[in-house]
Amino acid sequence: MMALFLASLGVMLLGGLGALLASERPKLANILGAGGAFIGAVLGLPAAVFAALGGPPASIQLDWALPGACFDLALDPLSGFFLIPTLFVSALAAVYGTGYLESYRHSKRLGWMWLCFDLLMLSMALVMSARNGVLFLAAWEGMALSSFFLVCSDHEAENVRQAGWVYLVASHLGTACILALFTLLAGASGSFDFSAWPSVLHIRALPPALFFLLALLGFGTKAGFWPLHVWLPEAHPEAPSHVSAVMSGVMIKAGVYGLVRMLALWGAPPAWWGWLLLCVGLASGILGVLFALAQHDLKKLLAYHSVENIGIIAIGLGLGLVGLSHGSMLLAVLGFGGGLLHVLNHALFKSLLFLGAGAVLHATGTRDLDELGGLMKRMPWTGAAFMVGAAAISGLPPFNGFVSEFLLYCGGFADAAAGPGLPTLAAGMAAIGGLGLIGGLAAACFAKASGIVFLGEPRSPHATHGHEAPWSMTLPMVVLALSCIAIGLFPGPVVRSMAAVVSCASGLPLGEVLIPMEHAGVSLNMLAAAAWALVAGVVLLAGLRSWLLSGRLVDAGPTWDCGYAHPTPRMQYSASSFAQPFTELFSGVLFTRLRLDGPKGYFPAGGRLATSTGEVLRDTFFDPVFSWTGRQLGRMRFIQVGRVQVYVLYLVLTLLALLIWLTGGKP
Amino acid sequence: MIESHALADAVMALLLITNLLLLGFGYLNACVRAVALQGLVVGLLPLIMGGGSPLWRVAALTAVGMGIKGVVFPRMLSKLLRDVEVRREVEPFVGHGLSIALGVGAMGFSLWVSSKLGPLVAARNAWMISAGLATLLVGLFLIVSRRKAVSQVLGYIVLENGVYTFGLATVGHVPLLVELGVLMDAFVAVFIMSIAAYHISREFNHMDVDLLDKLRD
Amino acid sequence: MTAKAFIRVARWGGITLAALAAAAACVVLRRGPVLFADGWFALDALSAFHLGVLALVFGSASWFAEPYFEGTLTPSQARRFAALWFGAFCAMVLVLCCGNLGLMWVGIEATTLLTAFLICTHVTPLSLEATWKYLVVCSVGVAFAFMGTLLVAASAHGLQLDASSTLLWTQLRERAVFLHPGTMKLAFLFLLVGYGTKAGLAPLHGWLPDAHSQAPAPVSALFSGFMLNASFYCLLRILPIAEAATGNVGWARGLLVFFGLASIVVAACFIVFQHDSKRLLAYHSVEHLGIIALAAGLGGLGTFAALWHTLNHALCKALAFFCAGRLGQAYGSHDLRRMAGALRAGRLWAAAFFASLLALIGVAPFAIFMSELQILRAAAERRAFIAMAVFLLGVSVVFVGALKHALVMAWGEPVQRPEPEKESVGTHVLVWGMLGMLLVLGLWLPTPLSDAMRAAAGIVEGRP
Amino acid sequence: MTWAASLLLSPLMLSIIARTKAFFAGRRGPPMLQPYRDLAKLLGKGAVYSRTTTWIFRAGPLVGLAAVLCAAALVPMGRIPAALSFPGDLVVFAYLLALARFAAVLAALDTGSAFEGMGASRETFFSALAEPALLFALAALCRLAGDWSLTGVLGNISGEDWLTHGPAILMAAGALFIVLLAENSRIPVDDPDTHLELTMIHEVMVLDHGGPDLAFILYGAALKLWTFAALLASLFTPPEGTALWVQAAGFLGCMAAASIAVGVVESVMARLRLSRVPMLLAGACALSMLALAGTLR
Repeated sequence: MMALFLASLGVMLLGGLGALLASERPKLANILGAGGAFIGAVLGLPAAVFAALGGPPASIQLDWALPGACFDLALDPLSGFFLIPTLFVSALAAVYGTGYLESYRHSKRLGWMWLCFDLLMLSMALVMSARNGVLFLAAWEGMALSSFFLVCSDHEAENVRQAGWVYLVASHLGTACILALFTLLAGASGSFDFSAWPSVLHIRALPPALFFLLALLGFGTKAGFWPLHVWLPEAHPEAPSHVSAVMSGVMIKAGVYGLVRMLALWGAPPAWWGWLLLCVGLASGILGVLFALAQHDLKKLLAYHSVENIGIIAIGLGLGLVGLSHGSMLLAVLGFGGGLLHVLNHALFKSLLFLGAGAVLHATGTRDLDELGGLMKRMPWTGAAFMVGAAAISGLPPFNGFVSEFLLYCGGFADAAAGPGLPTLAAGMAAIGGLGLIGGLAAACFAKASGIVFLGEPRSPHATHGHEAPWSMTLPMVVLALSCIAIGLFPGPVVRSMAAVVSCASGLPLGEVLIPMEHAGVSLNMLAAAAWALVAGVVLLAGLRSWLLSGRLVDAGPTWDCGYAHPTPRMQYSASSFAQPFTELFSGVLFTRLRLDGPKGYFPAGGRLATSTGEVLRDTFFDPVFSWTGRQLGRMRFIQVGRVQVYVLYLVLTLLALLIWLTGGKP
Repeated sequence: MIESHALADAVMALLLITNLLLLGFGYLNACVRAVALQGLVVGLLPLIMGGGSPLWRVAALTAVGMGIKGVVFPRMLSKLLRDVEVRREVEPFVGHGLSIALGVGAMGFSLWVSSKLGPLVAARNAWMISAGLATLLVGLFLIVSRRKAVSQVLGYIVLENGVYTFGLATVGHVPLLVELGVLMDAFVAVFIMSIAAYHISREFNHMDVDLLDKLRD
Repeated sequence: MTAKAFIRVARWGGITLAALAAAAACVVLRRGPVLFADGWFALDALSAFHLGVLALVFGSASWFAEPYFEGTLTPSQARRFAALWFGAFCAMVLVLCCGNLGLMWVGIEATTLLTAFLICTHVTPLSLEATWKYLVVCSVGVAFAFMGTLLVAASAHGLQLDASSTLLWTQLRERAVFLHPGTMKLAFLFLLVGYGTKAGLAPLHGWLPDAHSQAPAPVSALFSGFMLNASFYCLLRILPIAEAATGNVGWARGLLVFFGLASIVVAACFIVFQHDSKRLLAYHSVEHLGIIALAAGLGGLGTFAALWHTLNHALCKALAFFCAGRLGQAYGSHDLRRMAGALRAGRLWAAAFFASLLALIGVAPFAIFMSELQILRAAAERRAFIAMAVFLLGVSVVFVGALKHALVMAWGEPVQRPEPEKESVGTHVLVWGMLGMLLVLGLWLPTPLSDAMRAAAGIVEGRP
Repeated sequence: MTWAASLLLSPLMLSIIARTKAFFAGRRGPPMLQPYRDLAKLLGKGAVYSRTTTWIFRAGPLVGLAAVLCAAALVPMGRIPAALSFPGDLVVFAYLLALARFAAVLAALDTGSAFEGMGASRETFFSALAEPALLFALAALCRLAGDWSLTGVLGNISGEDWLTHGPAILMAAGALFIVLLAENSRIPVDDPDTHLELTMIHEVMVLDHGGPDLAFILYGAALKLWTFAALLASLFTPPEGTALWVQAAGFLGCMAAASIAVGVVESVMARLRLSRVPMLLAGACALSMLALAGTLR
């Protein structure tokens, strides 16, 4: 099994290098690059699925010349589970990329972009299977670097460069925390291997809280938890769509994987870890969806939604940790189960939505919601897939998003019903309230996004001549949509197969995990029954209606416009008007700026209204902090005065200072 | 040799006097002459110290030292001053009066320091260590407080003399090769500095080093 | 002989000399230390390793000198350059292979004097100013180093060593425990300030940015690549003696750590504002020397990481200066904003410059990230948590500042169209070879190299 | 059996409400079977679809009604268990109604008219705020009943529970009543019989539907009203000892009382300003949280 996995890594590498060498001939570069990625994924998937289902962990150790390093890969259920979406989504994105990168045909950058894409896939696979600190860090930074070059692929635009800079700086600062964490652990335990680290946690020198905070900061930056998410809405929209699909759908999961791996290594956590993760999850969820609601750029909206879904995953993990620390097995298992399943679900529907947004961008050339509309008639397949994705991300029943949120709700309600314990109840209630609000807002946000982009009349010439994307772009989207529906209609088998992963992530023995799983299994089967009943109901009603209308007049006419003489498409509800009630109620958080130049004079020429919501956290916190440190650093510039005498004076003063320090030591 | 102890103290006094003269003088060629005098004085030191090594070695050393510091440096510097019709006054940042006071302060400080250097101080050369330190400090002060390139070169020469005397006092018998190496280095350093100073004066037609501050942040 | 002939002599002479030095280093590393003239001149693992690094830097700088000086020098300037170029090499070799501390001081003084006029090969007001500053500050610094050497000899007073072997390094190291601790501490302070000035450690680094930004590219490559490390090599020589003399309590190491951290912080402050490519690289040198000092100060695994970082930094900095030099010539100014959009025009040097800048600020697959990782591990093992925190902070600030400039240079809006460049195949091989070495060193450390470094670290640690 | 009853009797509630309003206005009010006649008339009509709409517009009513049908199957009649009940079905109930709402909103946006967009935006806004209140109220009842399925929760609220946690249950009921008013677009939140498109919320979303589609939507709305009223009425049903028919009669009586209560509220109160409605929903959320706190003792 491990040989298969290594073969897949090799194929990815060769594919990328081949594409680079063939960058003169775009067609060949496409085939080599996408082929390498696809075949690599196809080779790797069986190994990942086999490991995720709890097969015997395959591992391989090769010695590596670097000090403290060893090429140590292993596929246990946790790694296998995270590898499944990584390989599946990357393969589909590669197929999508061949169609999407048409506009780069004549530029020399095509080969380079495929090399970076395949390296990104390779480093993600390595991150999720590495068992040695140095290998993990090398792959982690490789992932950051290759995605940086992909984000900056069309670097003519200034905002793309700015996004690239913000992205690499944020990921590097995150890596600095992970670097500190790994070296502290290696320093205390004497080796970089993960297996040596659990024993180290309880040495007196360093409080375990420091390790957890470093892990949370480091991996949280990559995952995009709320206070550390500032780079995400900057970087993801600027990348080519198939890359932002892989980044949003799968790459931020590497952060979640890192955090879960560390928690699994460290065993039973103190209570406050769970609570901190829960609060971070709630903050990310609610604020993520609020900011998503206020955006006008389709891909920026989806990026903010990644923050929200990462919040839901964090809520799941938080619940799991609280359950673990308070010994309530049901809450722990359902928390971890829901969180991890949402990792898979989010990877599927978020990449579907980003690919859809890419198709829209490819067809109309713009991402601004207020210039789109009526694309369902022009892009039926993309529209249908986007609708499925939108319903899934809002967590509506027949789709996969609902299944993972259902597990989290079950955790909360089951604990409320059963447990006398106050802390677990408080955590459960916070999760339920948070998820309820997030679910409602997400539904509103995606009603807006999908409604305004695909339904109604085209609001601008861009939208009028939108055309359906080529098959290479629509096929991956349809496959992703079908997989969302499949998980929604067959939740039972999917959740039961996750028992091995949950036991590996939470550290509980498999036996203890199976009992709550069975408990949830019953509900899930009934849920599947309800989902099938729903589908059957729709089909029946459709038959009833067509039977009723068979004999009668079915006519087409203009939309009822309450007698207004000449409605134009611009009069339709736009993105900012749809979100206006939300941005007004939550103006304390969003600080939406309204620019209104109303009609003036007796014969007004015309007015304009525009609302824009910046990234509040960045404007109020990160920018001021960065410029303040810049000013403080500036104060040091007086040292370099430029005159020789002053430099010699520095020499003498340093010597005197050292002498005084020396004599100060002994009188 | 005559009672070396008294002679050594006399030489030390002469050394300190030249330091003060240097701080006080207003004209560059006067300074050059003072440095020449100091070079001669320092050149004599190995003769006085004697030490264990054979006479021929000490004699050779004094001859070379005096030759370079007493004769070669001054002639080179004065030729440099003649070639460059630069204003001859020394316009120091710090007034002459204050610099002399500082010179005296330096001597006091070096006396205090040498008393603290317990193990190094053999009874005989306590005086020499403090004189060496004082010359060192005066040399540094000259470099830091003078505006002209030539006065900085002079400061460097005084610094070298200070270090040399300090070395003789504390160690006594440094291997010959090292001794010669040091002398040769000092000579080459001054030689190159004067060439650089010549280039600067030709390029900028002024010798004020403190105006050379365009390279800054 | 025309200018071109002199430069060609400098090039091929330099390369042969570098090859000789490399051969000598390999011989010593394989067959153990070599002593002649009873200890006055010795080549052991530490000096052999540094000799290898010198060979690498000097060879590549000499190869690069010819395309760089193509038709910009008058015959007299070319002659002077060639002479001083070989002089500097000999002085550095002298420093590396002499066992006597006094002679080592003479070697360092010689490097200062010989390289002074290399800075103003192109005589301009700014280069003269840089030369003068370099001369004065370094001479004063090295004078202090001489004071330190004398004090070391003084501290050996009690051992009744005969005249010729008072300053022999081998003798001093064996009898280090008997040296007088008080004097030895004073000596170490003077030596630290003296050689620290030449190595460009923090408060003493005034001359470094001016000298490096005005010197022609091969010269500043040699400066940053090896000359700073040469004076740091002297500190590494004295460290075991000082440690043994002061009773191995880590007194000397603590000082090195302090100066290392100071350099990183000061360099970080200046890198954020630097728009001149060469001054940016100069401040990077201050930062990386600070990192090497920090690593050496930490000891244990740290010394090994310090030597590895020396090699990585020398390679990367030399390449970076070549690129900065050529880009400066192509764009007519060293201002990064003027060179905006260089990568977009698909230039070899711009790509190499962007890659070397990324490597310098510690991006992963390159070797510098790996050696910084080892340094952090050494700090963790020694429980120097504050040092770790300051180090990470400094390196992050440098990352943020330098990346902003690098991005502007690579993909900014082109301000000026440079004339097309035509590079010989050899230069391509040189550039991609050095980048390849940086990448390979990051991922795979060949065993002979790591054994050499382990042996050299052993010497600094005081093990025979 | 409960499912069949809800399918049959839900339009009856609309007529009870209409009758109560007529009584307050001094009118006789429409006959009790008027809603059934309307549905029959609509089912008999043809359909006119706007040219700008796509298959989403046609699928809207279908998905809406199907979702509400499934949700109704989950709701018990007092102590009489529901057709389909399993642990966690209260979450499925809430999200099925969310699916119905999502379908209606998309259908409204598909017509491309400004009024329907406005209705859709307000609908999503109010329901997003109402959802936490519903979930917290159900959680409070869960805590009391010790079971986490709708049948279990609503069936196990015993008399003894009323004695010990009376105020908590009342608060939960109050919160549920406000959520009922908000979700079914009753007076304080939205006016079902208004003719001014600018003020409508739910009605304006269905402006463009006609014929069988409109029938499905109206029937779905009635069924939805029944499910919410059932949640409320199940709290006040007679104790478990009594016979089945007494239980059924008691439940139907409570349902009638609930309808009358809605009618009374609609006759007595005027609509709240749109910016006031979030305060009302926040109040409902606070009520349900207090209920939850009440159950902790």
